[in-house]
Amino acid sequence: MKAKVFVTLKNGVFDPQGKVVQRSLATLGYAEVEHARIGKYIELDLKETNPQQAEVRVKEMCQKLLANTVIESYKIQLES
Amino acid sequence: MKAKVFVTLKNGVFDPQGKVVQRSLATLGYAEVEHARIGKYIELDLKETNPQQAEVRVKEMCQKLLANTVIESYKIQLES
Amino acid sequence: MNPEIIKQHGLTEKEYQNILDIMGREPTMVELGVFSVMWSEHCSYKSSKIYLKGLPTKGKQVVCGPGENAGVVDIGDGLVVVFKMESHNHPSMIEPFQGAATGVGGILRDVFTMGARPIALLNSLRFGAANHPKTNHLINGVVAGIAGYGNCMGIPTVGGEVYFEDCYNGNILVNAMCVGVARKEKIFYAKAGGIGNPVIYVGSKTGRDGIHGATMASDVFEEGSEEKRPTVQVGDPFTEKLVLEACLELMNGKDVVGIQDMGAAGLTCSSLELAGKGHVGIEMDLSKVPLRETAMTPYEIMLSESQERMFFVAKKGTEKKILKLFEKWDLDAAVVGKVIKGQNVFVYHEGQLVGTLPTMPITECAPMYKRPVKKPDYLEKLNDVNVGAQFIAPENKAGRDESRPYGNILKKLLSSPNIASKKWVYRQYDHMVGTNTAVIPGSDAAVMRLKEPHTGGRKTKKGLALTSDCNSRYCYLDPKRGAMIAVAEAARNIVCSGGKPLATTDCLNFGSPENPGVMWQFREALKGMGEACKALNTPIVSGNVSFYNESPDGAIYPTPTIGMVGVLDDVSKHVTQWFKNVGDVVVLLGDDLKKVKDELGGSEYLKVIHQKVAGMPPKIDLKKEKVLQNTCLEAIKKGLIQSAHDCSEGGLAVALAESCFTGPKSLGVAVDVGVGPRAYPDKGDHGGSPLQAISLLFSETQSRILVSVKEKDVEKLLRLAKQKKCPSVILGQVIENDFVFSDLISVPVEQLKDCWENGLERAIS
Amino acid sequence: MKFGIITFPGSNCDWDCYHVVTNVLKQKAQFIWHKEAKLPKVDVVVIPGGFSYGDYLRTGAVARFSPVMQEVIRFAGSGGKVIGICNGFQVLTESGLLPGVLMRNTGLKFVCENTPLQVVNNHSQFSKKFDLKQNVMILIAHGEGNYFADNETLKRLEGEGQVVFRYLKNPNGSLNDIAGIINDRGNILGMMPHPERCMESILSNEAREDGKKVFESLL
Ligand SMILES: Nc1ncnc2c1ncn2[C@@H]1O[C@H](COP(=O)(O)OP(=O)(O)O)[C@@H](O)[C@H]1O
Ligand SMILES: [Mg+2]
Repeated sequence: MKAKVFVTLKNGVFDPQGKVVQRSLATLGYAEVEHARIGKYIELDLKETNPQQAEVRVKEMCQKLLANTVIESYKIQLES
Repeated sequence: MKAKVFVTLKNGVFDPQGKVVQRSLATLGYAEVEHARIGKYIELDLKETNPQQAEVRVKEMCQKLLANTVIESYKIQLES
Repeated sequence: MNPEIIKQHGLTEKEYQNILDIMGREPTMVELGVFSVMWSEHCSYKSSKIYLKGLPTKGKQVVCGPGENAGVVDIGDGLVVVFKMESHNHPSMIEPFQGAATGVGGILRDVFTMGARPIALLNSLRFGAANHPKTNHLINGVVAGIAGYGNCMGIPTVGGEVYFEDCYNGNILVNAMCVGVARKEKIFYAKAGGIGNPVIYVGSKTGRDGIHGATMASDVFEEGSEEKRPTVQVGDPFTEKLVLEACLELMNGKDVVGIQDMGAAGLTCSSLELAGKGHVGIEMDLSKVPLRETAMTPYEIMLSESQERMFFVAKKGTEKKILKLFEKWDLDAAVVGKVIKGQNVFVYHEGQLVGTLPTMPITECAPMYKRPVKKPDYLEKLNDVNVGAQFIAPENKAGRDESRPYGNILKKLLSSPNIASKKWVYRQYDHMVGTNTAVIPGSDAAVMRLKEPHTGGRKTKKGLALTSDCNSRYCYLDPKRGAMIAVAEAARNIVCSGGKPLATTDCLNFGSPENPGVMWQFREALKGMGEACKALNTPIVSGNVSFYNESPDGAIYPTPTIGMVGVLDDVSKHVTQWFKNVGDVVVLLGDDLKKVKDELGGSEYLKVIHQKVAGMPPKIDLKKEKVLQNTCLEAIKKGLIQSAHDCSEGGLAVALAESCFTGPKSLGVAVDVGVGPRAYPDKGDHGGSPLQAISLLFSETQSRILVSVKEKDVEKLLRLAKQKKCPSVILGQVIENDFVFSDLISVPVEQLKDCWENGLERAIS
Repeated sequence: MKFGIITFPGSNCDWDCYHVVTNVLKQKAQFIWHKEAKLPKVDVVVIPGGFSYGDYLRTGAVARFSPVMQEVIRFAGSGGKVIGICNGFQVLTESGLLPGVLMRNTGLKFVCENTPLQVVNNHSQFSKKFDLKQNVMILIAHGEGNYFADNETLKRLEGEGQVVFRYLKNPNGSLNDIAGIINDRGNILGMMPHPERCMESILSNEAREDGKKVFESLL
């Protein structure tokens, strides 16, 4: 199965890249974008077939490696 | 409304980051991860309320700025 | 073989006939692919070879000239310097970040393949007009790509150049140069040998990146493939760093027979090269090659240009030990074949022979063309312009009403992105990693010390001076003279830092060789380059040709970029370009200003102030140049010189200004060229005509170096110059705060510095 | 005194540190390969700059799991002295030996230049040779040196005097201009600027040796 992991900066952590993107979009004429936040999108192909099991494991991976929980939070989506 | 943009490397484009992440997960004991791919996850807050309209505009933004279409492809999800 | 496929492989009918003759039968797809890349312009140099043959490549200092991965030059103390420059123009135009990054990766491999440890990188960049809509994106991507790769590798990027010119709007140039150091007896060549010896692959796994004619390849072999495969390669500097360390560790021992990196044309080129140079055959099994993707065909495996891979022949029996070494570095490696008798490379895949490649005919019988040559029409029109009379005199009627026109012109020139500080660029490069950089970017040439970890343990006091130069506007107006000037300027930059010019590498960027005008430019430029390298005893030891630099708007200016390496006997005696102490005397070497030359053709002044590219570039006399360089170098050796800076774009005024503010602390200068008979024989306004004033300030007259000396040393310097028959003149003195040039200019240095420091960023944003 | 210098795959200032320890300070030094499961006997562990594991995913994130890091954590736990420079600082925060995290520079670009710093704590083991409030010039070279910590942590760092170096012209967006910190026990230093590059007057045009005192404080 496949796990999709979204890692984003926590609220309150300044996101300079997001700010630059928002500004560049504005200069390009996309004034409707009020806010942009940039995070990571990680796709994992797993041998695991049991979703519960996979969820537990991927969560561990996020805690340990994929996200730095001082500044980042993460979401996991599983697909088979 | 909100647009979520997923930017990933196109098929066949080498992803050195993904390779390192997969290897390092394996050393950490997550041998079930056969493949990891790293992309970008962008959240945009839009003033726009019409989803069709938003879709068109965000697509343009991806083409012009958010994705590097030479090597990356993107997906858009809209939420209100 | 269907003619469409032959055409898609970029082969002419005649070339295909030639293949049939060589093979005595129809080639297989794999064989056709191999011929096609090996006979491409890029790999075979088919249009340039006849001219390259005439270049001066020999000298006492040369250990290995062109033909290997990089040139090798002796610097004494048992050490050699190994260097080369290469282009990555087209990939960088398509994907600036990855294109530039992989360009750096490629040139690094060229150097460490020879057993040398890379110690410095340089890059020579050409973009379109600063305000062209694409420029900002391109320069941001290219610079970040170079930084991303070099910084991660831990090789400092210590020099280079950046120019903006309309002719590059649709075709930028990204030339990267790498300099390495090795013990003289530890140089490795791309030469296989020893029947039965194993052939080993190491580095990244092979994927479908950058396959020549990739579209076609996938059409033929991959029915129903979903999205069109991008041919862009992604760089992985991390893996390259491991490959570098592992290979140098391996080459420190005695197990490697011959080694070749996989660059253009990947496995094809490296296997043929190794076999060809060693006059042996190779048998290899593609099924053993580490692959990144599934279902790759032999055609794809042979032609893939995946980055960060090396290919070598080792001594029989060392396989296990070698594979273990690579395992330590977490690298993929495999024995993929062996050296055999004969002169063929046999390619197997899953038990089947899929290609028989005769090395000699492919490498030695590659086509060689003497393409038609014709002097382009634009030249007469532009060269005949009398720049002074036509543009400057009339314009300056208005200028004369302005109270201080020359100060404002100077400010405009200093703000021009071609002259302004390149700090915005090199601040993104780690230029100090390795802690060898004695002179960081921002002076005429970078200077590197050579400490033991980088010399294989050998002690030396010597240092290297490195630079790259080319004014392509001069080359456009006169390719021969322009190329000569590029060489002379490079050597002069080295001399200004206290180095003795040693040897040259080049990167020849031109339009399409099928255009007789371009071929003429090429021929002329090579003449000039050759003559200058000969005169200055800086033989060409490596280089690269990049043709087809064109866009729908036409060809780029001919751009023969020169990379040069010089040696300092004692690195602690290096010199920088900025003034050091108030009270020092400023002297011009190479010119006594008795007769001010109107040499404004092709100048930055003409372009920035009058938006014109016309006239003839400044004259260059290689004998005078040599005298100047000898004089300056000797003065430096005698310890007379506090600072030395060559006069290039923007002329004397710009060189003076740069000497004021490019150092850690700004100083001023007061020049008094004795307004009157010497500078302005006919005394008009300002003691001379505007044309004379402008020529004095901004002419790009060659063979001049601006130096500052302690007051007590002035006489010694002038005497030395006289003895060497090098013209010279005292210009004035270093002061605090102000830039004063006779009665023509008087401005606070801070104002000039502001223009210069921010000019580039202002221009591109 | 003996320095142990850790080499991760992708470290690239390991040799530079080795050079200054042995040739400038005339002390002993030894490289320690990241796969080592045991630290040799050393007085100070140096985690040098570079791009461990390519800095892929996040700087320092992968290196922290190298076998040798477990040993470094143990060594530090028993009071051993540890210096992390640049990438080494990033590894230290990722492994929890120092608080906070180093984010991407707010300018989004790699920056390499001489940078003025102020020494704001001169009683640590790593800074006692400096004068308090002394201004020094040390080279930075990083793309991710923007120090971040939550409010509480920041307050604690400031309150306990754990900030050792502050930028005088903030080059990267670091909170409170933080360029280098120590842990609460005072035996671990992390700093983004490279003292090892500023110890020999022949380098870099400016003839400064301001970085020397970081190492000399330890001797
Ligand atoms: N792309 C670059 N990368 C690194 N350094 C650069 C680059 N471009 C310019 N520089 C540095 O900026 C300084 C000024 O460059 P340039 O004006 O071309 O010098 P010169 O006219 O003496 O050849 C030199 O020290 C040069 O090495
Ligand atoms: Mg110069």
